[in-house]
Amino acid sequence: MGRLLARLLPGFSWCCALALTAAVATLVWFLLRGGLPAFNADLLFGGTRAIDALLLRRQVFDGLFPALFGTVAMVLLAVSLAVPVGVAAGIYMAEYAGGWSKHLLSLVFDVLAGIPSIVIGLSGFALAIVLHRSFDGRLGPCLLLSALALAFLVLPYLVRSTQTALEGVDPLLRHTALTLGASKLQNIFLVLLPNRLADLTGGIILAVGRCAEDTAVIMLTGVVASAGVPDSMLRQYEALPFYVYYMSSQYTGPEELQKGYAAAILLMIICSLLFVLAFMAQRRLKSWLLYR
Amino acid sequence: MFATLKKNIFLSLACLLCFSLAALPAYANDLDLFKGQQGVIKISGGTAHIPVMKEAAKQVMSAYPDIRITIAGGGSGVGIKQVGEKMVQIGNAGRKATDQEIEQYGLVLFKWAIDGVGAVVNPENPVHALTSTQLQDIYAGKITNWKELGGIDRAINLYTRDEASGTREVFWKKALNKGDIIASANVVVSNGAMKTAVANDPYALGYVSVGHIDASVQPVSLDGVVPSNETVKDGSYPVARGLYSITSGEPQGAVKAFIDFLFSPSGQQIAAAKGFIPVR
Amino acid sequence: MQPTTKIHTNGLSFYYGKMQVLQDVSVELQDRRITAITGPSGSGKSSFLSVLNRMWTEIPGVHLQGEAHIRLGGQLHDLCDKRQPAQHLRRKVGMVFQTPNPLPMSIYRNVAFPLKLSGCSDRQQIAAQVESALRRTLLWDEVKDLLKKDARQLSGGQQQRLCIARSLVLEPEVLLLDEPTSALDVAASAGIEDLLLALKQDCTLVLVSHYLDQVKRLADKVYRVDNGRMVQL
Amino acid sequence: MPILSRTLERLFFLAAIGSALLTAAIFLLLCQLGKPLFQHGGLGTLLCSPWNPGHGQYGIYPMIVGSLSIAFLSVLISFPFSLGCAFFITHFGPLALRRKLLNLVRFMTSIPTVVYGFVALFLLVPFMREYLTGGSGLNILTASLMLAVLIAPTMIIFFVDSLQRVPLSYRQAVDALGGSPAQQLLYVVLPMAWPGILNGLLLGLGRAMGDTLISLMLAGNAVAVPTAMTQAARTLTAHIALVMAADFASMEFQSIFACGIFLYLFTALLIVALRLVGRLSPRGL
Repeated sequence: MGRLLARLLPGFSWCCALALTAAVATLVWFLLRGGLPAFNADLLFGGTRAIDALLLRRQVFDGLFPALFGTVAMVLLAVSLAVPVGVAAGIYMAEYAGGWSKHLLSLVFDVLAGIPSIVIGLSGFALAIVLHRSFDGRLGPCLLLSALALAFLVLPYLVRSTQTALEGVDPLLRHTALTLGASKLQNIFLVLLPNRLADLTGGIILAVGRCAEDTAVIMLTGVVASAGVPDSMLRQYEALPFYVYYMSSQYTGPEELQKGYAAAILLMIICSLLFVLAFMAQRRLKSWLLYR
Repeated sequence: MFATLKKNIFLSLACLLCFSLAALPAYANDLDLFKGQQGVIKISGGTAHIPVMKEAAKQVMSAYPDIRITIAGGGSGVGIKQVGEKMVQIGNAGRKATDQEIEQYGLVLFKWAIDGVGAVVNPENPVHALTSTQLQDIYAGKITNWKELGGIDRAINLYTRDEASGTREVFWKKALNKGDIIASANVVVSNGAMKTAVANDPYALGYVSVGHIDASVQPVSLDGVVPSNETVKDGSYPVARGLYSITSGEPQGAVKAFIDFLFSPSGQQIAAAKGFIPVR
Repeated sequence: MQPTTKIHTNGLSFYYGKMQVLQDVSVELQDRRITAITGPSGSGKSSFLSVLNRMWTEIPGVHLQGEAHIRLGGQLHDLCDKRQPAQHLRRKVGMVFQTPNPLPMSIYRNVAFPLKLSGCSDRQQIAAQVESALRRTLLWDEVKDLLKKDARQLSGGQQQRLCIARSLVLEPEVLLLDEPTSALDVAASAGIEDLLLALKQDCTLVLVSHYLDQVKRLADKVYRVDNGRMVQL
Repeated sequence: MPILSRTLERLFFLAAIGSALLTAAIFLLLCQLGKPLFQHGGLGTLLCSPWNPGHGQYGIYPMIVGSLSIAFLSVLISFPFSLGCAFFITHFGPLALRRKLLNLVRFMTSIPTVVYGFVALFLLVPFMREYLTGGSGLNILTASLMLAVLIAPTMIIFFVDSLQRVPLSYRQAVDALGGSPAQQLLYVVLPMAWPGILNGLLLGLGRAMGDTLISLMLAGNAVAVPTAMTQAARTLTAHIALVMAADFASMEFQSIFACGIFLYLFTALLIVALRLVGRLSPRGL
């Protein structure tokens, strides 16, 4: 039995590796085949002039621009909400928490990281109802609410990446500034964090990617099929992943379907770029860059 | 065979016509309704309405950038509840709101088009006619193979809509005579999704707003009557319904302008172009 | 406690969790002398040093028993009291580690770093103090044209002298040295040893080392740690 | 200065405690909003009865079955497959390809879920319909297959990590005795790395259970209790998405909070299980 298994394992393992590569290749090929023909000036801006759309002078109707804008706005908002809290909590976890409170907190953050995104979205929606009822209908599902829910979704990742980055600092380096009379905070901000900036940046970029790709949270908290470019955080909005989902099930003709493909490609390009950026940040961005 | 071909040609022509109509600019004076108006109009609910809403929103927002219109689906049930809870300004429904709903929320209903709900199959499917008994039996799970209906030997892939759907409610009441819908049927979330699903599945049976029927799906005649705008209009096809836009209380400002626009020649023309029967 | 006594402990015990690392240590370290501490590795030499600059408070699970005092600027400080702020004390009690530990920044900034920590912002004064510290460690002539270079590009011996300079820039009264030459080659070690003898003029040095010949060359007083106990040789 | 630092430190503390409390608050909010449902029929009825709003039944039993079967099936498919890929990266692949495959796997984690679903809808579904499962092609098997691809990177990265953490000296010992890479893997590495592998497996299960888009797009969303892999089913997550898009203050709407609570508890139990697995090998192998 063991010998037979030992014989078969390498072959099996090759098959798996090939299948995986084939799956990804098929996916990319299929998307490109379906979506590349749609990549032209009209894809983003429809019939509107690009400059008018970019300056928000005119609304875009048959293009991806509102969805792209919505996604970017939402991600920026979500990340700027999540990063300060996440990094602060990560610092607390790494440098201040200890004993049972650290165990309990990290258990809670693990649970938070594991909660399905649709449940986070559901809570966001529930919150919207409560707000709607208590603020006389002025608040409801909107860009800000999506961003809040998404911020909460990526919070545990940020906490964890900050915590592991700080805890990974070499003990010698950790003690160096302290022996020179640095306070705990000086040590954190002048030595530990700058020294781990690459990891921190990498973690943040991955969080951005997570925000950009999520569909389940936003479909409960304010994304709609058609909204144009939102002019305030309290508006409903369009987003790329939702656009892909929407088009996949209700395209009205080959042209719309092609736009769905193109949106999928666009979303994938954005996410892979972020991924490569995170990858490079973790490898290349050396902390000394910031000391010069 | 010949009949199918003819129907297809007819449908293609109808589509072409629709496209050319949709490209027509709105009558300028109809858009004047929005002069001096601004603000946000949130619309949700009925999915049959969406193409009309999108086109109307496009025309309005192009001419008056100060007005913002957001459109979400969800189904008639969502539209009615959300407008009742004042989460949106206009709730769309493909069915009449119940008296209890109207009373509870103080709803005002505006019926701006007539629509039917027709059973549809994939264009490859040779079965083009069903009796209402057959349809009821299929949806109750008693008939499960196309062979029993004169088609090929494949299981019938049944598609239905979620409970919030007005289309489902109308189809269930008037075509299925309130018969059971088997729980194992695939559930899709909108008229658009239903059409897409049936268009992609050669063995599918679903039902969709008549306005959404185009060359990608084959309408199935019910007791000998093909669901189309003509048969719905003259009353020979029984599974008909109104398309409603609903407000909570009498509409004001931009919302009123939008409702009025739907009833204006431009609005009615959009409705016709998207395959519905205008009321005016 | 004599006025010439810089550091004094009485019945000091050092616990790491439940493990007792140092047991009933009573020593007296004189001002402007080199006191050497030897002993097998893992016997608690470094733990003793961590008491002297209160670094023990940074290590989770450590607690002390007994008395330990240090005289800084004529005032006595209790080393066993966890509540007292450690920063001010550490500016007057410098420490040099076994492995040179320049921070990942330029040479100049490394030496200026402690000044920055203590809130000094006068650029000219900082430049003057950096230069004087580097001169004291005989590093100035070697690095005066490389001040903007990354400190980690220096040789091991240079790095260690840089670290000493970094401690000296705050003009400490006590300098703790944890096997400062064991990561260096013979020539570099000799340079550091000369430097330490010169520093004795205005600084109390506590040197942990397990090179007996080095201890003989440098130390005025030698303690040996064995099984957590400290005895004078 | 001390005031500033004390404020900052207090802010760190608040951030950590606040985030933790919000996690608990989510649970309470779900319970609060789902409360009428508990009072109405009792928890048991809710978890065990079918979904048939027409007849006043709002049970989520079919969705629980759907969720569990899709999640477990996808893990079942993905586990051997991921293990094979991990072995390729740690043992069997040519050195030049190992790193490339690992990077490909990492890249896969960045592909949006909705893109996987989109491609599967137009590629995998027609294939399944015509050649494998019949029916509409929207069924448990289709969703599980795609979900298996989706969770594979998570599992592979975890497996590779735990396989590589087996000390080199042990592995070299087998090499020195003339063992093949496969023997080394079977007799030394796997017995030492299994807690890590179990850990990855549970994480994969968590991801599969929590995913919404794949099952919403590919599983058919039928409300019947599925009895075979080739039948359509609805997951708890898809149910939330579907009904959320559907209603507001009714029993239907409240039932999705029951789904939310179930998913929340499932996650929490899984995390606790992961912690226990972590205890199995304190050295972290």
